[in-house]
This record gives sequence, structure tokens and C-alpha cells, in this order.
Amino acid sequence: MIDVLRRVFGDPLGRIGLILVTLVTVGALFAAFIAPYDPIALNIRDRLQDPSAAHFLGTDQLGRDLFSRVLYGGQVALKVALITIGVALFIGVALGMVAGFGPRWLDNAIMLFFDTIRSFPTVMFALATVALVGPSLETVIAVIVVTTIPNYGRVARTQTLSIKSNEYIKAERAMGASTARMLSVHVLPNVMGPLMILASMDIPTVIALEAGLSFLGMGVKPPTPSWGSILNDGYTLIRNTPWPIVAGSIPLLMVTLGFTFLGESLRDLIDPKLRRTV
Amino acid sequence: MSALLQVENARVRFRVCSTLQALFGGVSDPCIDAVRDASFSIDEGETFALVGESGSGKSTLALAVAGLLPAAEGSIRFEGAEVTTMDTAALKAYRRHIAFMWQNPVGSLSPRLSVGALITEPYRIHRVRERDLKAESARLLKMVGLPPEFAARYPHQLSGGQARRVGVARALALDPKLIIADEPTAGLDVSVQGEILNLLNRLRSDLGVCMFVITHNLNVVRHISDRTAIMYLGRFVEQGPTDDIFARPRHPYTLALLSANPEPDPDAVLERIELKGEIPSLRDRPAGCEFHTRCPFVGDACRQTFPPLHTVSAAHALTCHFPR
Amino acid sequence: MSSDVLTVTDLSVHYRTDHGALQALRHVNLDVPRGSIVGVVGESGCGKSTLIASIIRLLAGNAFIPNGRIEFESRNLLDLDEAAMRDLRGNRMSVVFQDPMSTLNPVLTIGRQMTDIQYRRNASRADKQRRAVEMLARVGISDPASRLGQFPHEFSGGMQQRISIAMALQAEPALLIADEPTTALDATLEVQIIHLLKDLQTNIGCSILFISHHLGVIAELCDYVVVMYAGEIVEEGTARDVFHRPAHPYTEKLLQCDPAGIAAKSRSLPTIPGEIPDLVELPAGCIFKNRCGYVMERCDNVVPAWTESAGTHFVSCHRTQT
Amino acid sequence: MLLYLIKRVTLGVVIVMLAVTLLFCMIHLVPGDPARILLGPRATPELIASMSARMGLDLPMPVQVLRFFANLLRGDLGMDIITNRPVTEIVFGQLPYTLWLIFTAIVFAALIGIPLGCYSALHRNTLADRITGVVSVACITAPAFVVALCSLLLFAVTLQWFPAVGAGTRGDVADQAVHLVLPAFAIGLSWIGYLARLVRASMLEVMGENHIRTARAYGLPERVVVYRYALKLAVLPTVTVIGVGMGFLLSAALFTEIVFARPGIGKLIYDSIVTRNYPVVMGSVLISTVLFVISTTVSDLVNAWLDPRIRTSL
Repeated sequence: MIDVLRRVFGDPLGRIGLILVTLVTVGALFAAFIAPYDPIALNIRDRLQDPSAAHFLGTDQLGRDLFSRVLYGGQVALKVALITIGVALFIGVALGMVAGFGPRWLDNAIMLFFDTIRSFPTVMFALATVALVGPSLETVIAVIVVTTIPNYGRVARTQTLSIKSNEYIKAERAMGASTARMLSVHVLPNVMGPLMILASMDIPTVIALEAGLSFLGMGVKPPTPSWGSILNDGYTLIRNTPWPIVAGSIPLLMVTLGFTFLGESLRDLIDPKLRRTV
Repeated sequence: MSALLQVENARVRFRVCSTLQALFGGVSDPCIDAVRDASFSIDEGETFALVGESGSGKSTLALAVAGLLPAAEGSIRFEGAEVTTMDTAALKAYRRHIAFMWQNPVGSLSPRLSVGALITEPYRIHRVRERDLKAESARLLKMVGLPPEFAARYPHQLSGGQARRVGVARALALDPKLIIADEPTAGLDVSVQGEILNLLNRLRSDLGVCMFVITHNLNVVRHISDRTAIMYLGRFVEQGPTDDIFARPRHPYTLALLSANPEPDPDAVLERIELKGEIPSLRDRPAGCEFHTRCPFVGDACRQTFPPLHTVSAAHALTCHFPR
Repeated sequence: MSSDVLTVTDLSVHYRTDHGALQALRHVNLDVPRGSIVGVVGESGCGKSTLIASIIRLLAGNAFIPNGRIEFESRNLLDLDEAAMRDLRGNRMSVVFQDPMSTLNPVLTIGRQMTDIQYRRNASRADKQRRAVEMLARVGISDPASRLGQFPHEFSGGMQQRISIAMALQAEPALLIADEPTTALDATLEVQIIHLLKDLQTNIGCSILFISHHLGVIAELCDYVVVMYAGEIVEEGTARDVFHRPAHPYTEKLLQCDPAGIAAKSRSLPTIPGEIPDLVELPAGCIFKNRCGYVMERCDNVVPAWTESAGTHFVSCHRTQT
Repeated sequence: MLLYLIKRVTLGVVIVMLAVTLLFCMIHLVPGDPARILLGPRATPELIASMSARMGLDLPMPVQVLRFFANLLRGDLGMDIITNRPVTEIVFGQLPYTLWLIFTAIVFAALIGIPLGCYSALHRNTLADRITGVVSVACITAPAFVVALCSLLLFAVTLQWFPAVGAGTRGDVADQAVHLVLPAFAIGLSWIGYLARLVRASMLEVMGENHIRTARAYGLPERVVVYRYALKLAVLPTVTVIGVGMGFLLSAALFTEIVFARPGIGKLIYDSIVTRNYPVVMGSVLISTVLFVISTTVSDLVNAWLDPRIRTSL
């Protein structure tokens, strides 16, 4: 682990990624100590201020400090990313391995399920659900989980299929190994490598999706700070002040860039062959 | 005479296109016969070799023997028990007694397990708890001539010859009665080939284990097997004691295979039998004798009728209209 | 004009690796006389592939050539610029590679590929196609005209190798390099390809540099034989010299090991114990000393010289020099 | 080939039907009566009942699904409950805007991304390649709506180079084109990076294959080797990726249409969701699903057409 980190740090791209991710993570985790203001405290007198020493990123239309809101917004983003990817990975891998290893009809059924989910454009599916259930963080998480399961499921299935055709799986079968043993001891460890990398590269996608839904007013409920809702405020105020958009975009771009650079660097280190498939 | 393994008229079929495709494409039979009418037996302590070129169905037959592929017809009996009708539990018990050596030495070893874990994998699968796995792995490594330190290595750190030895060690783990060796020397340099063949011969004389060797290389067969069968298009064309087959091959295909292995001597008098064309598709088996499209000695009868079984001796038989 | 089509003199090729320079070829000398077939024998890791790649100058990016000359038709290939080199490839010298399945472009038709490589000829499309058909017929492909429109995957392995040979000989080169052309094929097809190569060589009159690990095939096809071990040529001579009077212990052992040469049934086959030395940190002295049965004190630290043992027969071994 | 086509189309229809059924289930499993939500808390029970009847909500769900499909076969997607116009008319009125937007974006991305990827692959590990690599990765990850917002802020509001809202005057092609620039850029930017990376990777892979060595060993000019022998194979994966990418493109289009207040199917879905206009939601989600299924099928067929190995195996 330490060794991997050191090697990532040795790669310029990896180093930038690591720094960006660390900055955002630390900012989010220690928001309570770093943030100069309460992110939801109104201060109408100081509304729509430009950046200054008192407010690094200025204030919004309700006079809330944008820098503080950005820091707290990171908590929402990371929470959504970690929970959704963890759950989706777990379900996706399980379904994908069963599809790849199981009988043909089961494979077909699971693939049909994946294809159906994938054929809804993600955001439209999310919007439809949120509109029906009502906006909340839980809904956003549930929707993203459902829409990303097929991503992992398909990769896990492809990997399982290619592993299944390897001679060492045939060898296991010839020795009388049970399906459970083949899957857990021989397939799973080989499937997880590429999937972990894929998952790390999905973090920015999920964060962007959450921000996007919040931007549309379909994500976290106000006044909870989220990067997306900051951007939404900025959009309505676009002709008055550019700063909320800047304040919302910076952390989003930092975190997406950071995780992607990190993921790329990890992937090159761990499995150069994967360049094509992911 | 007690046969350990008795195969009679085995037939293995593969589906090559879907029923729907067959219906649309006007294909009468969506299946092909990868193996057809294969009959042989392996006696206690014997080594039996199956020789054929790519696509001859030799590996398919081996998989069917191990119960890894279903046989469409015929019977496969191991110590008198019918393999083709075994349920999962019976198959698992059966697989304790047979062991595979796979064609791809490195590829048949699970890449994330150490050599020690790999060769004791059979104990874990069959829940053999009374043995000390560490001692076992050292014992098995010693049997195949590898130092015990190898237990800590991983497959990608092994050379082809070493990976082969690990494969042999794993095959020996549960004291099998039959070892099925698929191309035991494939991909090895000639200087290493001998090591593996010697090892197999030694194990056979030390442990009395039976072997079923599958190979395209007749040179390998000569030195390790007692009896040999030659396969072409999924059928046995000649079968008999190895010495007889090498001393006096009778089927033209056997002749051609033997002559295709020239000795390393520029002055050797070559009577090479060059076959015409290529192996026909299994989807489109030639009428009459299936070898007639390539046979240098083809006659009219060969194009018309399937050749009868020609018996040279009790143990030596072939299917040919005009045995040499 | 010398009588040799190809003369390799003191050629070394190294690869840059993380651990240092891997010395894949060291001081290699090799002649291919006009109109002859020279066989190169060696096991994996002996440097056969590097030798070919350096002759056609398509070495991997991390390779470099510290010393040596490769003279082809009296020009040093290592001095030629890329354009001049490209002009030779497929024209004066061509190659048949090992794996027929992957050497042809999968998305272009055979006809397209065979006419593309005639780009130097100032001829009409129909003319080029006629030439392609003619070549396909010569390598024994039936109904060649209609098969021009087919893609490589529609041919069997043996047929693909015939097509590769047709492409290689289309320009009637002076030198054909055949890199294990039969290894991927079944034995009965191997015989066909060997005979085809021999026939075409006599007809066209080119020289062939034939690389193989199959001793029997080399013995049957080649006039001269070169034996390589761990990046060096250890023995060279006429096929008769090398196969009948092997002078290097490695050649001797290799011949003993070939099961095709062992007629009597044996339960204990000869082997060459040990492994090829590390080519990054080369041992001192003779390269074969760790596996040699005749090892002497001198082998430990003195590199054996390249010496003539009889007429055309050369060897690098201390044993023959005493 | 024909059989394959039939199979693909059948699969597509099944997927669309499943998707619609799924959406139906969601609408009905959710607590709350859509008619009540639509009409607000002050609606009278009679009004709600009549609205329910009009929307067909009083029927059991399977019947509703069947009725929906039956109407679908007649090309009828129901009525907009607010304006009372046919949903088909509304959806197909908006569809061209989205299609043009997506098409412009992907063509723009392909025109820049593919050559960029080729260049990188051929000049591997040079400074230019590294810079392209980093920029590409940076482009891929930038979320479309953030790019849309930033470009709106910079190019439309601050610099005023391009118009900020709408799709331009009908019939005025030049005006419409100008209105397309920023939205297409917002959607296409990440695709430039994506295609560049993809083409670079597959180009490098193809260039390492044996048949490229063969082509070089025949002295073919490098230009021919790269553009005729390698590129044709290297662009194959991009076709699949664009086909499957339709889902992402539609999602990106939704954000961009909202940010730039452009008409289009995404904006339609958003607006109808906000106004709880379920027939329009159903209709437009159905159409975008069909769009996605068609694009993956077409990309598979194009792939088969380009790659003889797949073509003959079908």
C-alpha cells in the first residue's frame, strides 16, 4: 500500500491527482475546523460579495460564505460517491460473476436486466425517480446505485468469461472443485483488480451526477450545501455575479481531475493491459 | 485382464450453430461429431497414448473421459463404474482418482496462488484434513525434482519446464490412479522435453500410476507409451502396441505422421509421404473413407465405402481398405 | 560483388532494461551465400528473433546496436537511412513470419494486400492483380482469382502461410528470411510447406535464411547450419559437418536430445540440465560452461575464440582448440 | 446477417417494453396519487377522480400498460394533460433540436479527437503526446453541465461572443448554427478527450500487432501502413463507444439544454417532470430509450460492416 502510494507519487500525473484528492478530502473531513463561517447562516447584509480576505470566494444571494459552503459541500459529494460505488460494486460484481459463470439463460436474463437499465439515459432515469419519490440524498444514492450496477456488472461478467476460459479454471473443475470455490478463490481475486480501478475512476462521474441533480434541484434539499446547489444559485445569478459559478466549479473540477489522474496513474501501474477495456 | 478405464463407442457432439440459424441456413444438423466411435481401454499400470493433429478430437475425448464434457453415445467406465451417468457427487469422487496435466503449463495454474497453495489445492477441494499441507507440498515438490523453496513462488515466476513440474506435482497430490496428460511437452525446448518425459516414466515405475497421454508428437509417444491410437477427424484410424506401430505402421495416415518427423541427419534417406491438401471440416465429413481426400494411396473403394476394421493382431487394428 | 548475399560481421544487439543492458546478441558472424539455404537453430532465448529483426531493421524501440555490420548485396544495412532500407524490404529481401494467423491484416482482402505491396511497380491494377493470382497459383492455392476477394480469416492456417510465402516471393527477392514458418502448423502441413519452399527457392534462385528449432527440418532443407546459444553463434558449418560431426558440446547435446534421432525406445532420455545464463550480467568465460559436460578450467574465465575446425566448419569451444 | 438483424431488433423491442413497464411500475409504486399531486392540495375529490379517469389511472396497472402499448402501436402516446396536444406531436417537435445538438457535438468531437489520438499514438512519449494525454484526461472528466455553465459565463455573459439562450430563429440557419456552438462544445468537450484517448490506445495496440510488422517488412510507406492498415482497425472500438455513448450524450444534452434554455427532448423531460405531466414524461423517456437502443444496434451493424471477421461470423 505504502509502496503503491510512493509509486503513484513518483508519477507526475499521479502526484497531481493525489494532491488534489487529498486537498478536497481534507477540506471536506475537517470542514468544521477549516470553514470560517457557518455554511447555512444567513447574512443578508453581506450578500453577493466579491472574493475578499473575509470571504475567499465571496458570498451568495443570502450572504452565506461560499468557501464554507464549498467545504461542507465536499462532505455530501464524498459521502454519495463512497456509498454508491461501494454498494453498486458489491451488487454489480455478484451479478456479473453469476452471469459470467452461470448457465446461459441466467446470463441472458441478467444481461437483459443490465441493458434495460442502461437504455434509460442515466439522468432521465434519475430525474423521473426523483420527481416521483421527491428529492433527497437517499433517493439520489439509490438512483445512482441502480444506474451504475450495470457498469460493474458488465465488466465483471466479461472478466469472468475470460477467466472462465482459462485453463486453470478447467483444471479446478477437473479436480472436482465446487462452483463456489472456483468463484471465490480463483475468479473473484482476478476480477477485482480491474474493477477497483474502474471504481476509482467512477468516483468523479458519481460526484458529477450528484452535483448535476442538485443543480437541477433534484438532489439534496436546501439549505444543505452541495456543489450542485451552489452552481444552481450561480446560474440564476449569472448576470449579476460570476463568483458562485466559479466557487461551485472549482471543487468539482478539482475532484474530478484529481480522481481521474489518480485512477489513470494507478491503472498504468497495476495493469497496463487494461488501457483499452476501461 | 482388469481394465482401469474402458471406453466403448464414445461419441462427443458439439453444437456449432443455434437451432434457429440451422433452420434459416438450411443446415440439417446443427451439431458436429468431435469424437466418433472411439473405443479403447487402459489396463492397470499401462500408458496409453492418443496421437492426432489439431482438430482431431483428441483433447475432446480426454475431457469426456474426465466427465468434463458429456458423451452423446457410448460408455466410459472407470473401474467398472459408468462415468457418463454419474451425478455431481459421484463425479467429484471420481475426480479424486484421475488427475489432469494441462497443455498450457503456466496458464493452468491459478495466477494469484503460490506454488505451495496450488499443489495442495486438491486436498482443499476434497477436504482432506489429515495431512499437513506444508509437509505435503515439500514432499510433492521433491517428487518432481523441485526444491521446497519453490512453494513460495508464483506461477509467473516459473519457467515452462518448472511450471510443468508443478503441474505434475499437483496431479500427484491425491495419489490418482490415472493421470491424463494433454501435450506434456508442448512449448518446451528439446533439451527440456526429455526431463519431463523421464519424470513421467520414473513416476510410472515408482508409483504404478496409469497414464493417458495426448499429443501430436509421435516422437514423444515412442518413449513413454505402451499402446498408441492414432486419431483423424474424431475417429481412431489405427490402434495397437506402440512398438508394433513404430516398427510397422499400417495405416497411410500413421505412415505420413511418422515420416513427417525427420531425424536430424542431412543424409537420411527420406521416404516422406506428403499428404495432399488439408484436414476437411468436421461439418463436412468426406464420404467413404474419411481420409481419402488426402491419402496418397487412395483407390476407388475408398471414395465409396467406409473401410472395415482390419485386425493385424489381437491388439493391433486399423480402419483402411488398403493397409500397407 | 561478393558471393554472399548477406554477411553479418561482429554484430551485437542489446536491449535497454530496468536492470541494465540485456545483451541479446553478441559478436555474431554469419554468411548467406548466393542461392543457398542457411538454417539457424537454437532454443528459446538464443537470439534468433533479434537476429532477424536486426537484419530487416525492425528492432524494438529499446534495442540498440553497439557494434557490427550487416552487409546485404554489398551495402551495410546499418548505414542506410530509413527510406533506403524501406526500399529493400519486400523488394530485395522479404520475410515469412511464424504465426500465419496474425501476419496478415484482418480487415483487408488478400488481393488488396498483395497488390498494395507491389506499389513500386509502375503497372496497372489489373496487371498487379494478375501477378498476385500467378503467385497464389504457384504456392498451390486453387482457384486463386476468385480468392483474391477473401479475407485472411477465411483461410486455414496452412493456406495463410502459403499466402505469406506468395507475398514474400512476389518481388523475387534475393534473400528470403523465414522465421519458424512451420512451427504453428501441424506436422503433415509442415512437410508441405518445406517442400514448397525448396521448390520455389530452386525456381526463383533466391537465398533463404531459415530459422527453426526443429532439427529434422533444418537437416532436410538447409545447406549450411548455424547453431545459436544464448545470443552467440557457437557453431557453423555445412549441414553435414554440423549434424555428423558436431564440434560444440551444445550442438552435440541438442542432437542427442532430439527424440526423432532416438530410434530405440528409451525410458531415460538425454537432457541438458541447467538454464540459460542471465544475459544482463553475463558470466565470465564460455557462455555454455554451466551446462557443459566437458567443462575445463579455461572455460571459467576465457571466452573461447571463433576457430576453424575443418574447412568450412567453425566453432567456439576450448575443447577443439587443444 | 438477416437473422442477426432480426435478433437485434427483437432484443431492442423487448428492452424498450421492459423499460416502459418499469417506468409504469415506478409511477404506481410511489406513494401518492399522481392526479392529486398534479392538481395540488386544494383540488376537490371529484376533480381528482375525473383527472384520474382522464389519465386512465383508475384502471388496474397491467391494463394501463397494455393500453399504453396498444396505443403505441397506433402511434399514439396519449395527450398532454396541460395543453391537451398529442404527446407525439410535442416530442417529435422537440426531438430535432436534440438530435442536431448531439450530432454536431459528436462530429465536432470526432473531427478533433480521432486525429489527436492518432497523432499521440504515432508520437508516443513525446512532449506533445504527454500534453495531449493530460489535456484529454482533463477534458473527459469535466462534467458537461459545469462546462456548459462556465462557457455560458465566459463566452456568452462576459465576452458576449455567442448568444446565451435559445436555439435561434426558425429558418435562419446561420442564427441556429451560432446558437449551437456553445451547447455542442459543452457536450463535445469530454468526447474529444475520450475519443483521443481511445484512438490512441487502440492505435498503439494495432501498431504492435504482427500484421503491421509484416506491412513494414514489405517496405510499405509509413503513410500507407498507418492510414490504410492500422487506422481502419483502430477506429473500430470508437464506433461501439459512440453507439453506447448515446445514453451519456442524451444526459449531457439534458443539462446543456437547461443551461442554455434550448428547446429539446431533455428540456422537455425536465419541464414535464417539474409540472408532473406524466404522459409527456412517458413519451419522451420512451423516445430517448428507443433512440439509445437504435444507436447501439446501428453501431453494432456498422462494426460488422467495417470488420469482415464479425461480418462472416454473423
